[in-house]
This record gives sequence, structure tokens and C-alpha cells, in this order.
Amino acid sequence: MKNFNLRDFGAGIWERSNRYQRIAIVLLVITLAALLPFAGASFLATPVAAYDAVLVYPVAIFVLMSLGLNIVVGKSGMLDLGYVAFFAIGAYTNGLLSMHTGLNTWEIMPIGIGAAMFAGVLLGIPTLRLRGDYLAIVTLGFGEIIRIVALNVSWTNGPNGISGIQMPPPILGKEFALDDQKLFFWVVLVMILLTIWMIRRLTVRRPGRAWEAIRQDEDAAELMGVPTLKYKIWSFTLGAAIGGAAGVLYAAKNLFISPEMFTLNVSILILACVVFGGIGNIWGVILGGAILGYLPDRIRFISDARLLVFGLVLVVVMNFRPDGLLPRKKREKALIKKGANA
Amino acid sequence: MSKVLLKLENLTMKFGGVTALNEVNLEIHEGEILALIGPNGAGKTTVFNVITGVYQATSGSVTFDGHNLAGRKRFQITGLGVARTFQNIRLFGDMTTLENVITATDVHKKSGLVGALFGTPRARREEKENRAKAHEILQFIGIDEYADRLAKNLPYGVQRRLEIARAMGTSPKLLLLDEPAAGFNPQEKVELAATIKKVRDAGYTVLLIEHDMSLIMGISDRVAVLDFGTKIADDSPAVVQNDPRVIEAYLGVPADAS
Amino acid sequence: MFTVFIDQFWQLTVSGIALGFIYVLIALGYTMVYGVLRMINFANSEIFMWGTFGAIVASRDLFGYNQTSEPAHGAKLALVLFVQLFASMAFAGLTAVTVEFVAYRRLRAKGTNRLATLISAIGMSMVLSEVMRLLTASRPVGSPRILEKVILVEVWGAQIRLDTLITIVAAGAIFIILERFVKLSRMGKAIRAVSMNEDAAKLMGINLNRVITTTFLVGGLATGAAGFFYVTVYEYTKFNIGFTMGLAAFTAAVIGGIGNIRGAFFGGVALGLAEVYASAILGTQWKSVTIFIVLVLVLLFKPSGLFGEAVTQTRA
Amino acid sequence: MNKKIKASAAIVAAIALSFGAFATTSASAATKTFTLAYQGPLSGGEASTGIDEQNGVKYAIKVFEAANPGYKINLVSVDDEGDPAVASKVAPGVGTNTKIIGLIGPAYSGATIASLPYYKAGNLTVISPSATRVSLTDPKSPTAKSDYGRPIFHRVVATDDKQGPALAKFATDGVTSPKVFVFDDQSSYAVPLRGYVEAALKNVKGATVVGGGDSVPNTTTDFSPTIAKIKSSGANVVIYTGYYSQAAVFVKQLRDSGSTAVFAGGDGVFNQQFAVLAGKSGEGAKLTGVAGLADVDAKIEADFKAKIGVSSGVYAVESIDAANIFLSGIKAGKTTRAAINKWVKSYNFKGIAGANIKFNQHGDISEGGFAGFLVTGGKLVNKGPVA
Repeated sequence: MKNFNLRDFGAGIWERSNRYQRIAIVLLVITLAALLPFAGASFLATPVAAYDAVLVYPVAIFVLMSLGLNIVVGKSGMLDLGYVAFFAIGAYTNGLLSMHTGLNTWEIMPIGIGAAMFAGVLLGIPTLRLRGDYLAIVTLGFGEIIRIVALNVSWTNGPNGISGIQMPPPILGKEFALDDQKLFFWVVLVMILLTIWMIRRLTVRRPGRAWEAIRQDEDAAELMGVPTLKYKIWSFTLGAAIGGAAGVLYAAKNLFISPEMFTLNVSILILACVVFGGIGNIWGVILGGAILGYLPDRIRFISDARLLVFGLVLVVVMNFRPDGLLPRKKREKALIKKGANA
Repeated sequence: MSKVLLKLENLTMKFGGVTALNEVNLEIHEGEILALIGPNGAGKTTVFNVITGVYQATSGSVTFDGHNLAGRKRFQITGLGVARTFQNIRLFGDMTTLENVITATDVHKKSGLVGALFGTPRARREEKENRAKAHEILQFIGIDEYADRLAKNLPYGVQRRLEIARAMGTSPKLLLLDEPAAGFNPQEKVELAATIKKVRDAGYTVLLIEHDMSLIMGISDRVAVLDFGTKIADDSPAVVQNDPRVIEAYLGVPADAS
Repeated sequence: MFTVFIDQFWQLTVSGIALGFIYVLIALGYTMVYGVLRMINFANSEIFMWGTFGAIVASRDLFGYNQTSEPAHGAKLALVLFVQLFASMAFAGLTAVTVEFVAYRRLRAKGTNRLATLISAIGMSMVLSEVMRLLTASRPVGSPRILEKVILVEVWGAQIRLDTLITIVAAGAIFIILERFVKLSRMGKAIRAVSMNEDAAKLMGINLNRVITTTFLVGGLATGAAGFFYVTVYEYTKFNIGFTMGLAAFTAAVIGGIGNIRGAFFGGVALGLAEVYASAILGTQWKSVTIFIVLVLVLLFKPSGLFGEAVTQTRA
Repeated sequence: MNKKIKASAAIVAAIALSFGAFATTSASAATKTFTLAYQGPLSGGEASTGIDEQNGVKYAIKVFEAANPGYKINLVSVDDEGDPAVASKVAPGVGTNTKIIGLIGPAYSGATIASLPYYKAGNLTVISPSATRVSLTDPKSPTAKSDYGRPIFHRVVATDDKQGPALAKFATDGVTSPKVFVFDDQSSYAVPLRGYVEAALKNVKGATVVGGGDSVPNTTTDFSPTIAKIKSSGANVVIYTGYYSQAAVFVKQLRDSGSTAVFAGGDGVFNQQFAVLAGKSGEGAKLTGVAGLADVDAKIEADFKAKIGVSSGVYAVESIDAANIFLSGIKAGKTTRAAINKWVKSYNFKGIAGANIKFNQHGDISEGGFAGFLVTGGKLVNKGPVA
């Protein structure tokens, strides 16, 4: 096996499997993921921070956000450096509504998603005409604006943040508990699965083609009849929706939010997850989110040099694997079908 | 004579101080092959860019099939039935040949994001139609065997043909081909000429930019010549070939110099 | 709301211009690299931060200054300031070249993957700021007062202080020297050739790596000079100052038209003024919001900045 | 094997290596071993505060172990970066780690609020040396449901609502018809404190708040707009609620602009480093704070330097006091979380500053207040308590 790489290996297995085998693979993967919180005693254990809590945030929520950002950056090629804005909008929607109304997390969820999508459209219409780095700086600015507004207006409690956010109501009779976050992890896992389902649905059909065409050559795409602005706004808005959902979950998990949680660093970190894992490829992005969410807590024993090591890992991995750990598809279907290994 | 499909009236395009097109008038009739020729920098590609909405004309008008194209968005113009290829190949390299064409066939489909997400019957039906139509076009152009290959890995000649196939995917009435034979050897040019004729015979109207005279003379019904943004000739190939102004433009010898 | 603005207009203007000149030099760091590589050098903010430490190290370790030292005068003052400026530029220049070598060169050789480069740059800036954090134990570092901040004149209620004057004059001079270098020197021409068309430049026999290293060096020198002025004016630095200054300077570069050297100048000054005016009118807490709104408005009407990118690539 | 594989192999190896380096903390030996934790910012932008406080804790433990052979105290460093987001990540682990019987910290109020639910769930007693937000011990605050830390939260530092009046009074002391300009650094420490200061100024005779104040992000180093506001308002007293490093940068610019207005700051500014960084411009600055270790007892300070290797820093006295409360409990045989909690609740001994430490039912110390300090000759000189 000369050119072995994990992505093609996995894709190969998938291509060669029949319908039943595929269902079995999917179930197996989901089961393994669902069992993750029980692996706390293994080598996966995190020093200081509680393993099951780390699995919820950062790991699972990073994965969710990376999937959302990947629609924007990976699928349609728009560099968004302000993704944290939607995360913050979701979180603050939860915070404010649970402070002023009796709504619970699941009732707030659609409102939070809606608010984030609305913000996405509002920002997208004027700015998505911009290209490349100009879009990057404008989105970055948007992220900062949201944070600064939250910091400086009184109805968000300013720098004090919002505390006392309600925990979600029990699901199927099972209570959410602070000292055991397995249930929360499973909830986020379900959100991740829903997101994957959505992305897969969209990418094999018209929206996916439109995004792919926009990413590769926006002018050519528009001249081939793709309403580029419309699909860019859709992409941006879907990304925003997922960011908003992650925000609602984060606030419900954290019970306390404040503006300092929503700095530019979050946007950059999520972007790093996407690129690190393999931009454009769902599995790569999941891997990136999981590793970069997990690593800083795993290496807490080198406490002081933790971020230094993190930065070095980014530089090294990007230099040796510029397309990420699991890069987007490069090989052709026909070859995989034949099982050829060129 | 058949009806006028595309009409350029007094079309002028200025970039800063440079006049790229100067009062150009041009008519294209349904079902003909019109070649647009001229020396480098004469403004041929600019004509394409104005028609397809890449540039907004400084003055003058473009009428296509009864619609004034001024101010329309590019994808709307494509939707009306104008499609083009690019001089420098601009395929979607990371997509397969088939996907390139399907992306273009999407233009006339109704289902959008929501349909795709929930797999509505219409979305499913349209996906099927797209696929069938794309294969049909690829077979027509003769590159269906490459359907599952990534566009960037295709041989050069196939990429050029795929440019045409992708443009046909949008079901255009008018097909704008920008130097489709660039970089071809004589044998390939002959094949291409046959293909273009076949395309016209299938009911498409073709506006063609080309440098290769033998190709143009072989297939065009009419030839228009641009020089420094001005139309200097517009007639049958035989007449244009002998027009002294055209010869001057190409050879740089002033006709009245003596 | 506007009373402060009207009352102190000229003072604010002077302060804004002085701050703006520091932004100009940092913006130059972004714009030089962008012009050649079409890439945001995300680590430039940390290159700036390292530059500020150059000035501190020079005064502390070469001249033995500490917090309680008296300001210098006459020839000694000129000498210390000059050495500090040199040290800042050297620190930042070296850092910039190192960044290029470690974080970008390999990726560039592999072909264009802009996002990988961006993440590599982000990783590199984390490394740079973390190393400095560990070296300084996370503490702010003060600079002794070397230049006495005498108020030279007061016009219309605006004080022109010695440090303000020096910043504006010296930073302006450095800007002009660098601009001339890029315009006139052999290397500068090579840089511009590469920024217009990399492949053609290569065919013309230009050594690409040398050009790019020089570009980073020149950008780093400008950024380092900014570090020196920062230390001289504010007499303070910390491992995390790069981010805010870098973000502002980058915004300035974009407003002016990134990749365009003159754009960096006007963008920097405009940003300095906008920041100071907005702080005076709306309150300092709203300055970044104001700046970003200005940025969006500029980009909506001039999608590639006020002065445009040096090279327009748009072709359809 | 191609380059790619080699590269990924190298990465995998590097990651594996770093995983391998992680060893679980050594099991307890024959001596009696107990575990305490310190929580605060040990990395990131606020790290110096946490490192200073943790040094205080370490010092207290060293002194305790030297005086009581046979006792071994493990200290778990819980780094929350001063950031509530990080705090809520690490707190669950601390809350469920029952080896930890007491926690000194968290250093910051925001991080405290984020951590509280987990410590309440685990009945882990905490004593903060520096979290001053009022709502943490105020059952009547609108956010009491989440912020009120009873029964596990305690602090050995006075609250913002005590400091506000003290700062207002001390700053305007001796100034005839004070016109006061107040501004903050936008942090969750500074904004509420500014509110208490402004409220208290209403009760200071003859004082007016002028200029509308300002709110300057703590990454700002150019204070010229703020100074323009101060000049325009004609203020003769400037109060800054924020931290010492920005305060030093600000006060230099204020003096360079020719202003002679009194500069005053709260316990965030109260730091020897302020005087060092501000140099001559810092002279005459009025700060409220709680006396530092060197100020309290020079002998202990010398011992501190000998044992820890560096001078004591901010909140050293409070950190040592907090640690001592737990350590004395351990000595008294209170070695479970429940027993420690009871011990702390009934604690009534002298702290190293001499005042009695006794917690009221909300977890606040009943004694203790703020002293006023005047920067004179580069030193913070204690001018006695401000009541």
C-alpha cells in the first residue's frame, strides 16, 4: 500500500459496502461515540478538568460548531472570522429568555437558532458581496461588535454576564446533573448527528453543487446560472443556525455566560479545528474539533506551556499536512469502485 | 431571414480612459453560427462580458430574445438562455465531469435548499432529470466516458469540450464560445468544427470567438470583425476574407498607404 | 456628547495623528506581505510586540536604565533613542524573517493553500506571544522615561509634546524611506514585480525566496519601528499588546486598500483619528464598534479599500 | 513510505509522547497526606494575579509542613485563566475530585460564579482571597439564586460595596469642592465598583461627578480621549477602577498633559508595581486596598522571599489567611469536606494582619476594611483605615 491514507481507506470501505453493511457501520460508529463518556478511566482521562464535562464542552460543542463553520468556509469557501457572533447570539438568547421568561432550553432552542439565522441574513446581505480577506475582516468586526455590545449595554448585565441560567428539563425521565454530564453529551451528540444528516443531504443535491461551484470559481458559477448571493447567504445562515444552536446548548450547560467567553479567540479556534481536521470533509472537521477541543485539557500537566505547545502543534501539522488530517475528496469515484490502488 | 435572437445597439464600453468597445452594432439570427474575429485586444471577449453581464455597458443596449439585458444579474441572463465558455478554461476542477454539467442544468430547476434537505418528491425528480440530461449532453459532445472523472484531471482536449458541454447544460438558446479551439492540433480542430456544427444543427445559435481562419471559414454563416473596439466588417466569410480593412487590421498595413 | 469633541478638537486631532502614525508602520507590515503573497500575515501583531521588547532590552541591558533612572539629554538621548529604534527594528525584523521561514516557506513551496497558511500563521503568533509570556512571567514591563515629555507649544489648546513631534517626524521619515525603497531600489522593483505576477517574475530570473524574505524583513522593520515609538510614547509593554494594536493596524491597511503602501498611510492616520474622535464622542468603549462600522461602509462603497489593491486581479 | 506518512507518524509519536508524560499524582505515603486546591488564573493575560496568590498559598503550606512534621499537603493548581468559560470546564473535575477537601480561590468573581454550581453540588468549601463581587454573599441581590454562594463560599476580602465608599471618601479627602471624574476598564471587577464609587460620591459633601466618566477597554494604552474628557470637564479628582498596569500608563499620560488632578484607584491599582511603573507620575496617587505582606510584617515578608524565591505579590495576606484556615482545620482533624465546612463556619482566629477572621452567615468576614495609601517616594504608604 504505497499511498495509504486514512480518508481513502475509509471511503473505500464505505464504497464497497452494501446497504446493510453501511447501516451496521453507521450504528457501530454512533454507538462508539455514545459510549465515549464511559472511557473516563482510560488513557483518555483529563487531569484537573472532569472528563465528561470536557467531552461536552469543548469537545462536542467544538465539533458541532466546526461542522457549522465548515459549511461556510469549507463548502462555500467564504472566510468567516466572526463565527463566535452566532454562538454568542444563541447563548445570550438562552440567557435572556431564561432570565425573563419561564421558557426551558428546548423551547428556547428554536428561538436561539432563529435569532442567529436572522443575524446571519442581516450581516450577509450587505457583506457577502465582498471577497476573500475583505469578508474575513468584516466578519471579524461583526464578532467583536456583538461582544462589545453585550459588554456595554445594561440589558445583558454588561461585564457581569448572566448567571442562573436554567438547566434543561429532564429527557425521557432522566435528569440533567452537574456532576454527571453524560446526558448532556448525548444531547449534543444528537445535534451533531442531525447536523451531519443535514449537511450530507444538502451536499449531494443542488445546494452542495452550488456551494462547491462558488468555492472553486465564483464568477464562473454565476455565469453558469448559480444565484451565488442567494446560496452564499443560505450557507452563511445555516452556519449561523448551527452556531446559534451550539450557543443555546453552551449556555444551558454552563449556567453562566459573560461577554469574555465570546472573544475572537473562539472564532479562530473553531476555524483552526476546521482547517486542522480537513477543511470541506465532514469527518476531518469532526476529528479536528475533537482533537483541538480535547488536547488543551489533556495536556494540562504542562500547564504553563500549554498554549505554546498548542501553537506549535498547529504550525507543525499545517506544515506537514496543509489539507488537514483528513483532507477533502481528491480521488475519483470510479477508481474507488474498482477498488484499485494506484 | 429567421428572427433576430440577440441585438447589440451602439454598444460602448469604457474602462477609465480606454474605450474597449465603440458604438458596436451586431445582430445574431436564430440558428446561425456567427464568428467574431479581430486582433488581440480588439474587444471580442469584452463583447462576451457585456452580453453575459460581467460588465455593465457604458452606453448602448443589449437585447436578447426580446429582453433588455441591462441591469440584469449574471445568473438571470444565463436563465434567459445565454451561456458561455471561457478562453482560459474555468471548470470546477474538484467536481466530476458529470457534476460540472449538473451544476449548469440546475438553473432551470425549481427545488432549492429546503427541497434538498427534506428530499421532496420534486427535488428527487429533478435530481433524476438533471442526471439524465447531463449524461445526454456528455454523450452528445462525446465525452460521457469521462463522466466520473474529476475535471481537473481530464486531458486538455476533454476539458475544452467539457466547457461546451457545461454551457449546454443551462439549455441556452445562444451559446457563446470563447476560443474553443485554443491549443488544439489540426486534427482536433476538425473534430471540434464538426461538433460545433452538430450543436447548431441541434437547434442552438452559436456566437464564436476564434483566431483560426480555416476553422471559421469552414463553419461560420457570417463573420464580424472588431478592431480597436470598432466593428469594421460584418458579412459572409468569403466577403470578409477579402475586405481590405480586415486585411489591414490583421497585417497592420494601411490600405491607403502608398 | 459633542462638547468634549468640540472643546478638545485640536488636542484630539494631534493625539489621533500620533497614534495613527504608529498604526501606519504596523499596517505597512501587513500590507507589504499581503502585496507579495496575497496573505494576511497574522503573526505581524506579535512581531510588533517583539519589537517593543527590543526597545526595552536596549535601554535596560545596553544602557543600564531602570524604572528610577533619570531621563537622558542631548547627545546621550539621541544615542539611546537611536539604539532603541535599531534594536526594535532588529528584533522585529528577525522575528518576521523567522516567521516566514518557519511558518510559511514550506507551505508556499507546496502551492497555494491560503487557509493552511493562515492557521500556520495563527499557530505561530500563539507561539510568539506565549514565549514572551513565559519570559516575562505574564507581567507588564515598564520602560523608564528616557525622553522627557516636554510640552513644546500649545496651539488652539492642543499641546504638541516632544514625543508626539518625534513620533510624527520620525515615523513619517521611516515611512518615506521604505516607500522609496520599494519604489526605486532594485530589490524594491523585484518585490513589486513579484506582487504583480509571481510566475512572470520567476521567469525573469528573480530569486523568489530572496524577494519574499526581504519583503518580510522590510515589513518587520517597519513594524519594529512602530514598536519603538509605542514604547517611547506609552513607556509600557506586555506580551499581549500585539493583538489590539495589530487588529487596528490591519483594519487600517484594509481601509486604505491592503497591498497598497500609500493606502496603509492614509488608512493608518484615518484610523488613529477615527479611534480618538469616536472615543471622545461616544465613549471609549464604543471605539472598536465605530471603527468596524466605518470599515464596513468603506468596503461597501469601495470593495477594495479607499486606494484599492496595488494590483487588481479581477478578471472575468 | 512517503513523506506524508513519515510526517503523520512523527505527529502521532509526538502526541503519544506527551500523553505518556502524564502520570497520575503519586499515591499517599506513610505520612498523613491531604489535598487542597488553589483556583485562579495561572496562565493567560491575568496569570500574574494567580501566580502571586498561589505563591501565598504555597508559602502557608510550607510554613505549616515545617511546623507539623508528619503532615503532607498536596496542592492542586486549578488554572481557570481568570475566565468563566475555562472555570466551568475545570470546576466539574474539582467538584467531583473528593480528595480535594478545600479550595483557596477562585481569584475572580466571574470565574467564581461559573464554578459555584459544581462546588455546591460537591459540598466543597471555598475561601476566595480576592473575589469581591457583592452578589456572591448577598441573598437579596437579583441574581442571588445563582450567585449567592452559601453554604460553601467564603472570602477573606472586603466587598465592592465596602470599597466604593472608602475609595470615594479617600480620593476626595482634603480636596475642596471636589469635581470627580470616574472611569473603569470594562472588566467585571471594575464596572460594579465604579457604580459603588459613584453612588458613594453623592454622600460626600460638596462632591460632584463630572464629565460622564468613561469606560476604557483594558487593552487600551492611548488614553488621550479620556484625558480630553477630564480636561473638558474641569475635574480635580480622577478615580480609576481597574488594574495597576493600565493605571500606571494612564497616570503618566495624565501628568504629561499637565493635569494636576488627584489620581485615585481601588485595590486593583493597589500594587507596588503601580508605583514602580508610574514612576514620578505616580507620586501622590491615592489608593485604597488591604495592606500587603511587606506592609503587615517585614519579617514574614523576608521569610516569604527566602522560602518561595520571589517577593510576595497581590493578595498575599489574604491568600495566606485563606490557606491557614484550611490548614488549621486539617491539624484539628477535620479531613472531610463536610467537617472542613463546619470548621470554616465556626472559625474565629487572628489572621496574619492581626484582625480576627470570623465569617458571618453569608460567608463574609465581619472585620476588615480598607486602608488608604498614598504613593510617596515610590512607595505605598499606609495612611490608616478609611471608614
